[in-house]
Amino acid sequence: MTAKQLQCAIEAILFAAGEAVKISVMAKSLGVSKEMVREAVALLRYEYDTQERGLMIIDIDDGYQICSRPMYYQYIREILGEQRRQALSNAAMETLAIIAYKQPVTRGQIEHIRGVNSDGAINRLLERGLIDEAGRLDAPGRPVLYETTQVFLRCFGLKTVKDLPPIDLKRPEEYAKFEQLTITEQEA
Amino acid sequence: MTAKQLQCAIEAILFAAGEAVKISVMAKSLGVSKEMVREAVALLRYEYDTQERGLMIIDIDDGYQICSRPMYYQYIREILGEQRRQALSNAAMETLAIIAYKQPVTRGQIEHIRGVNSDGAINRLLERGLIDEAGRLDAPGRPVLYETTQVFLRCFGLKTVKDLPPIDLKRPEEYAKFEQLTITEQEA
Amino acid sequence: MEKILYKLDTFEGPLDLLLHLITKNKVSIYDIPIAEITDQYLDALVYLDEMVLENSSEFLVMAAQLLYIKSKMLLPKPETETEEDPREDLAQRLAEYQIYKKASAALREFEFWSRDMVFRLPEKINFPIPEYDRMHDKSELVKAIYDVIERRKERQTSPKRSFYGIVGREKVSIEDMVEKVCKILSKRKKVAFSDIFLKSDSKPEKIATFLAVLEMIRLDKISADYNEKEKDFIIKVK
Repeated sequence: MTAKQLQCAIEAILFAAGEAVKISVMAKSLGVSKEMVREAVALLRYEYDTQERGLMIIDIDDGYQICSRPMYYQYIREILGEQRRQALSNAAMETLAIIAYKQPVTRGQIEHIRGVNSDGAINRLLERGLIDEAGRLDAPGRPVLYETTQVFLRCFGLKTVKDLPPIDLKRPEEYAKFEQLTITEQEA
Repeated sequence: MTAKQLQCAIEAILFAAGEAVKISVMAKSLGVSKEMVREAVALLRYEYDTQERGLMIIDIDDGYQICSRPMYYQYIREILGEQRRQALSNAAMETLAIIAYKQPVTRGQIEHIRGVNSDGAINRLLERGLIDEAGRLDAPGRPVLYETTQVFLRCFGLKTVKDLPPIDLKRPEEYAKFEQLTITEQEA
Repeated sequence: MEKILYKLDTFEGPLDLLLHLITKNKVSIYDIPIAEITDQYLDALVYLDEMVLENSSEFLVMAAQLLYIKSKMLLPKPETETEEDPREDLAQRLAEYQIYKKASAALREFEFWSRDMVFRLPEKINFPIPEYDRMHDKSELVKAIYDVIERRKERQTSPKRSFYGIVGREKVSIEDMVEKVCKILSKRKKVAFSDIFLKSDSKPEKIATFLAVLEMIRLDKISADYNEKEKDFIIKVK
């Protein structure tokens, strides 16, 4: 297979898949190395981008997905009559953040962190395909675990969940400060 | 818009639509004549064909549709087959169980019972031959009914659906609730 | 004290309201002036512009928790024991909540990253995918059905839903309930806490009554002492 054929085969695969396809899966089926897949995609992407083609390739989860180029959205929108996505409510966004950073996580854990019932928010995120069930926790009641999906990654432009904006989850300084405070108070 | 941009915009539109788009519809949305759309598509198609690109444009009903090029089918087949060959997800297993015990049942009824959109799960089960269509319900919209298949019986080691383990033995209360739930819904 | 009108639905929950008060008072999560913050928290609930019932039970639970911490801090500490700060659990919950609130704001920035991109569904392929060929035990089907039923139960018994089903969006003002409690106490010198509740018809009324009693205790108009024999709080006029 020539380099050009490899590019075209990948183009066909990404088009037909309609979801992200892993580099390793493509390499195996095409009988080439992962590095060759990466190179072919890089060339294809370069061609798409320099010519401002209708298509675009994004990275997702060690794989690639094809989508339409934003600059043509106005025409697509008119034809498909697409409604623009509505912004998530604060409740839904908070819930999504907890799931994204803490996954997999149960409904109960989410509620404990937020301090309020989160059923509505969770259902909304499920409906939008941003989260999905990820089995059950091996604990009494076997509660459902939730995790984020590929749809979440591509909506938020993340390659993997490791790309989430960094937040300091532990904040050891603050905890240390707290311990100090308690001591002082007891002395006083 | 340059001739090249017109081509790219059409490429984006055809990609996003995923089905045939009429020439007249594209002409209107892009603000050009039908002739210009035809010319742009001819050029785009020429490029696709001479380079043996992964994509192909076919004529349908005074319109065009984009699809993957047949010469790459073997790879698509292998990869999509691989991606869709996985064991049943929790969602698919729940959907299958509902169909098994409540057959024949509609998409809407399944969704109502599970409380989440179940289209993806139903499609997977159809693809893998575990369920099949069983006529239509004599109700508004005439929704499709689903039932389990021979493949299903084989995979679960059952001779007939009458061999399904009874649910009411262990938890009669909950089974009654499950029964009620479907009945109420059919009444509604 | 100035009257501040709060809309409960501008806060995501009791922790959110508390964080707001903490920020407003420029104090540390780890050293909350509990008496002050509790008062402000109760004020926020009492002077609610509009009682939003959706999460009101959680707001009340927090009110009770704050009062509990406050009372614990008033008790003399045993000298020998190095007792935990009663505020510690709350501080940690607030710290954790604050982290995710920040994370949520960070994610918000990316929310529409792919707004103008269209992803398509998998192409319909015109070749058969191999039939499913894994073997499963039939008990997996039963388990799946129970999972569905359980989840349904969770959904149906969630406080929010059951609340809406029963009470709709009825509004009860706390002032009215303060008046009601005063009226009851004008006839009898003391009354059992649960008796006051028996006279409330609906959930919103019960909630408002509860807040009214809290408010009256706070303003030192009444006292509530636990009676071991009756296993109830006895409310008396001061």
